Amino acid sequence: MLTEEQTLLLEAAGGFFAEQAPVALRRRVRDDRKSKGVDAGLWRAMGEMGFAGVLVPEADGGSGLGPVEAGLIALAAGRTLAPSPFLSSGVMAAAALAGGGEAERLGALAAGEAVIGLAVDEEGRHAPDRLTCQAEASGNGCRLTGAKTFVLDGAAADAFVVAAADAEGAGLFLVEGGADGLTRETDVLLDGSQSARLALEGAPAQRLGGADLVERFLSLGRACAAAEMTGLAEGVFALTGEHLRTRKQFGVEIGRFQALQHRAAHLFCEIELARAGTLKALRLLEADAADAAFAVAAAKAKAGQVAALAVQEAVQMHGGMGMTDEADPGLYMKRQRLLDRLLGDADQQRELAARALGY
Amino acid sequence: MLTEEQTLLLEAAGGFFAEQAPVALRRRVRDDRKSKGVDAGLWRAMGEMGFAGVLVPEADGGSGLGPVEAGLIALAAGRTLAPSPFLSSGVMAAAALAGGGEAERLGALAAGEAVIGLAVDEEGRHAPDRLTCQAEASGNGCRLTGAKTFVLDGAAADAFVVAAADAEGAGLFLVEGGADGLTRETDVLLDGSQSARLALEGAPAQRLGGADLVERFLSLGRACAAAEMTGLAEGVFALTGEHLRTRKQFGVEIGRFQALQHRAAHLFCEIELARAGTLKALRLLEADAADAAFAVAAAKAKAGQVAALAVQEAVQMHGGMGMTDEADPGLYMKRQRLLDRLLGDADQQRELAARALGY
Amino acid sequence: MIELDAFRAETRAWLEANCPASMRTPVASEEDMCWGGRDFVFQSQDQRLWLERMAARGWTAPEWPAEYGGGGLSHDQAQVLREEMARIGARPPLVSFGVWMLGPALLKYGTEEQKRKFLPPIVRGEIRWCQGYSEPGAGSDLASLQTRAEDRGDHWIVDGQKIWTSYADQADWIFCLVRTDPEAPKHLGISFVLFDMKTPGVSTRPITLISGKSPFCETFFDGVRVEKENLVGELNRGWDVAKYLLGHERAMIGAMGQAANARPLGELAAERLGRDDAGRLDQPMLRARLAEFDVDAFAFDAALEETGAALAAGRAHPAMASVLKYYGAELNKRRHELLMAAGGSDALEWEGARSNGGAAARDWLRTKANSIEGGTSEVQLNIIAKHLLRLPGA
Amino acid sequence: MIELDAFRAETRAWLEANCPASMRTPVASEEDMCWGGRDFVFQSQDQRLWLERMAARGWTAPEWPAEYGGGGLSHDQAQVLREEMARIGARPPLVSFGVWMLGPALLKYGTEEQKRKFLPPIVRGEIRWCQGYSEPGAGSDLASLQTRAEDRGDHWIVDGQKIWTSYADQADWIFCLVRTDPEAPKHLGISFVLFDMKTPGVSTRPITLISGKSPFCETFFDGVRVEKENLVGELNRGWDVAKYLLGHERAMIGAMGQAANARPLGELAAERLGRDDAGRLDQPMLRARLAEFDVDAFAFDAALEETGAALAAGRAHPAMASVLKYYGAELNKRRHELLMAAGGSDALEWEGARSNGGAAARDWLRTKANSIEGGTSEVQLNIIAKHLLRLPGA
Repeated sequence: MLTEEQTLLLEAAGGFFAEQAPVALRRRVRDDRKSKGVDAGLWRAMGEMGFAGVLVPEADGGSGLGPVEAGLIALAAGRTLAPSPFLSSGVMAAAALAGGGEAERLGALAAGEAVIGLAVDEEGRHAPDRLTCQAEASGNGCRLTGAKTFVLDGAAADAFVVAAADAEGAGLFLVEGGADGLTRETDVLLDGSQSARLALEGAPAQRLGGADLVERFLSLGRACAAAEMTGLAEGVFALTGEHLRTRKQFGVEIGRFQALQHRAAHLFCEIELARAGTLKALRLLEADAADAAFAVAAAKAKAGQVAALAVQEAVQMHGGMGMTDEADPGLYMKRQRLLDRLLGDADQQRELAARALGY
Repeated sequence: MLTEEQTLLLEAAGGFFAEQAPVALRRRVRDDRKSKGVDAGLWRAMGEMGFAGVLVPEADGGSGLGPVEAGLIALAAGRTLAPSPFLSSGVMAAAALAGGGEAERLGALAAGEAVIGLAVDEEGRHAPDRLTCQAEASGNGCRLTGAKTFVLDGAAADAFVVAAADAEGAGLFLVEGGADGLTRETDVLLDGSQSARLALEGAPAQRLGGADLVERFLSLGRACAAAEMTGLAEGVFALTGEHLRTRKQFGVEIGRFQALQHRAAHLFCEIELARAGTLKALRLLEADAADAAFAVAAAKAKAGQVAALAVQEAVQMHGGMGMTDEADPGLYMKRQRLLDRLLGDADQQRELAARALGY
Repeated sequence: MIELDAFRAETRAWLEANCPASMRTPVASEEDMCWGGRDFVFQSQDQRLWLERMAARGWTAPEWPAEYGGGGLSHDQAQVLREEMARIGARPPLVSFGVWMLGPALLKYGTEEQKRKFLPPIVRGEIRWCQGYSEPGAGSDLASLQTRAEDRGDHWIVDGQKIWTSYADQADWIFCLVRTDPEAPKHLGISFVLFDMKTPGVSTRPITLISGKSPFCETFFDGVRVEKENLVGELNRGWDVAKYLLGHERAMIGAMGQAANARPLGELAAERLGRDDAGRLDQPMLRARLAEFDVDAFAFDAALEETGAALAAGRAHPAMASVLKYYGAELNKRRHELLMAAGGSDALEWEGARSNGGAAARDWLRTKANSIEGGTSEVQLNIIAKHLLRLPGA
Repeated sequence: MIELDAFRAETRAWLEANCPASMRTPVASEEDMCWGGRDFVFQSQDQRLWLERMAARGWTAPEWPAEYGGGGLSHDQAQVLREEMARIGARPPLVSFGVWMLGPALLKYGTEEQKRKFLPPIVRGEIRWCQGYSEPGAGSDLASLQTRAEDRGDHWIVDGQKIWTSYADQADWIFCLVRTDPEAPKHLGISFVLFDMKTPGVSTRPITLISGKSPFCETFFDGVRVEKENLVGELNRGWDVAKYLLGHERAMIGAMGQAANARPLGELAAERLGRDDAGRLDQPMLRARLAEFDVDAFAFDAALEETGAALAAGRAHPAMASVLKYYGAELNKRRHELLMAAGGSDALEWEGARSNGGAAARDWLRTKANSIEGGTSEVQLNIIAKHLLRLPGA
């Protein structure tokens, strides 16, 4: 169970996002192309609340908390589809930069002022064990050559954490947004966020760490994506429940139809499991446990599957209204699709889980 | 759609099995261990009806019909779980012996007097592309060495069709039940049928054909197993429907509960698909079409999945009574499990289907 | 059979000679479809020519009687025509609610005069129709509809509002359910009428869907005059016409579950996501889901052939259309879930030429309506439980 | 925490010293379980010793108050005890419906005298209990029960019939729902009473299940005398006791979804069916289903920990027990479906030493009751819809 502090954090975050980032905010960000897919004001407010810097050490201006707390913030953000760069910057970039030597940037992250894009995938695929982007040592730093796609929050980013291979294997590198040899093209995605495609031709970069860091960074990102999907499932399920209790058809509330009751009850159970699995994975990550890799993969697979069911049931149970752009279920459906795909979809997570279990 | 003759055949077979082989007959055969898992009287009656010899040429005393007709008989037999060796002997052995030179035995098959066991699997696995049983030429015939498990109708069999590898690859061989070098042990299986495990140590055998025959023989067996499972699903669904319409709980018929209605309606659709898919596969087999291999694998996978759902829903919807040995749903559940496993279960059929589609 | 072979040879020759090359390429987007109608702008001269040639033979409605402009073909001949068109990849010359839905209802319930007046322009693609069934707040519950037709002797005055009227903003005429007897119990007192969308008092407003597109409209009627000669079927028995027509709509939507000539999903996925050393799609879990889908799609196609033919021949229970509608809609949704998975992160794009305007994502979202439009999946299951399973109280 | 560490050290030492080696091997079959009771025949001296030693500390019911023979442990201490027992693979010293079900009901609803009389023999495994709830024809509909208790002053005379009474033929006493007011509406007028199965007029008949086993009985009451002092809770309010107790039963059955210390299914499957060159289970489609299962089992175990603890602490809605019961039952059924698939054709055997008497098939069939016993899955979903989702009319 959550500690008392964690319960309070979740409540605070829930209240914050409900008030500061209702679903309407994502809609606004989506419709305002100049937003670059994130709400800068929200991100700064998250800085003030200590959410943006949840993983940043206190010495660098952050909250100095751990994976569970980061997951709880992601979960609360998922409920209202808050359009912040929390996953890319607050979670993954913070983890990547944790090695040190980047106090100033960590401070900017914690303040909700910096946005750092996430450059892992290549050619539309998440395959971090087969990176084609190459790093070569050069003077004090190194230079990167290759191409990246689906760079999360890539339109708004000031800099990028880039996964690339060097002589030692996979590693993480920091590349400034304005670096020589870096070309960025942006894409509007289905949920209104804006990603980038990067072409790197000997772009100067700073090495942040090797395979161990990549592993930790990916695990943390996956676990927090699972948390955001769990919150997303909770949020859209709340809409569906309200609809079932109030919408009338054939003269009665549609929630009286037993077939819908059973489907809703089953979905409720699934969401309970997704939440419990995600929290367990976050705790095992925090404890650096041996079975954390399996748990994270299983948690993201479960949250992805459950959130997919939640958005599908939401649209279906809302009937024709659920299909309209002015209703919210569709926004949840789009965001869910992106989160499931991020860092490997449920199919890929199940594959990782099976391998972790040795079969 | 079925031709007029086929429709008449299905009706005749349906009437025959309902009358001559109601579910009670399987129960009796199961409880009478001396039956060796088949009802000899039923098999002879099937001979008289022309069912046992459906695939045997008219010249050899059979009906000289094709895969679709064989499938329709299997389908009708499935509805009441008729305890005959139709699949092993009427379908697969008849196909294996079709090469000719076995007029007398074909005549006995067509008369419902011969039972021929089906020896394909080894070590509890269906892997006909990795046979360890070996055939060596010897005089006019050859000799087999190896071991077979899950030999369908192996307790009652007078002879066996054995899949084994020789210099040319996979082939089918006929081994007499009393052959030297053959040891048979029998197993009672969950559905009351009795299979055998065979140990072959240079047992004399007659070669029936090579890889092409193996392929045709397996396809025909799989398609007819799919047909029997489709019939089984129809049969158990009829019980469930009757139960839903008559059994009362909380003061009303349980079929009034919408959650059960929707599940039953979904299952009805699935059974429609299983039947249509099975018939299509049988027709493509008959036409020797290029996509028959995919169709047969898909049909057996579909029928297996649908029949599994049908028996599970039957037991669940029958409630506690469904769990008792005296009620029929459990018998359907046990037989379904055997048919699904026979010649490769739904998982293996899906694998074959994916390969046939080139991915 | 010999006659049919001769028909096939003739048809093949005619199609070879008359189907323009550009009409033998796949329909890439909605813009490639020919909807016809008074205001339709042909995309190309070939598109116009192809419609005119096919319409001249009545082959835009192959099985309708020739006296009403149809092709007068038997079911088997029509099947041959479909096969021969598929063989050369010919596009449908006309996409038409008139052909799919109104026509069959008129053939069954229309007066001789109505058939002569309305059917030939449908065959020729001159009049584009839309359907006015659903109303706001009613959803699946058609019987509760409130659009009211007031009797004024030789005409009615219609007031009310419809929703989910597909392409109402581009349609010329509407077939519409209106309440002609406000006192009658729910299913009674409803009539099926036709009127021109240019009649004063008719207005439309497109509804933007989650796919970002607006194929549907809200449609408003404010004192619209409808002539009584445009009543189809009996007064206050429009429900019968509507039900008959819904059966046709269902069979059509159900057929979406069938992927005619589509490339196997597994091949598409392997192209994008790679293959392993054994030549298998490199994502084993996705591969397993694809195989489950392909098995179901195979069985569904078989059921569509089998039951579709029986339905057309009147040899299947009409409620079997609900089986096809239900399963086809769910299957099509699954297909697009898998297409999204196979598409990798590129399939998340929403704009731009690279992704053809976010086509993958938008098509995926569009399919979510399949299980809502034309009667929800829940309604189909209710129908199956009642009419095919005869469950009590269903 | 320091106290808990000390408790752990003590417990570990005590278990090491007192748990016989033969009681540290896995429970292979029902015969290995110690059910206790007047007529119980211990399988071995070790089995008897292990029960006696644990019972002497009250550790057969660790969280019950010491004054009634229980262990008097806190929830955290009991958790430590479970962990330490699991560490050495210690068998449960006692399998008991008295501990799992009746005890908690008595602790909440029993009189002081009832607690003193009934709880200590349960802890010591001296009296084996069975449960008399379901009746023929009633199934999930407990409120319609018809077993009738006629008031005779200081006692009742009970007539009627129960079904699904687990191990009634081996039980010493029964806790039983009887109708004490035939006039009251359904849920009212029912009382919760206890009586000895040796009372004249009680008889039982085993029910053979599809697994070929008979853990259940039909139980008949013909003029059975029941003392009024053996009424638990208020007269005519037995429903409250029953509901409370069902919650406990549900949590227990739900826990079956958890595979404590079980070998991963994928490993078992790979052993029997082989691995490919990359070391993966050689059947890709089964492997995909196993991965889906393992993901769900992981999440369920986590929910069981989280919600189980909250339920025990009274910090979760009681209906959350239905979530665990529903999901756990369905998951356990899936586990055995997969075990059957992984078992190849050997798993089809029904008899003989090779297959341990057809254990795989029989265990698989037995699990099909999980979603029926203790309230069907449908009943659990109704409860969730009503109490957790507050849906109208649920």
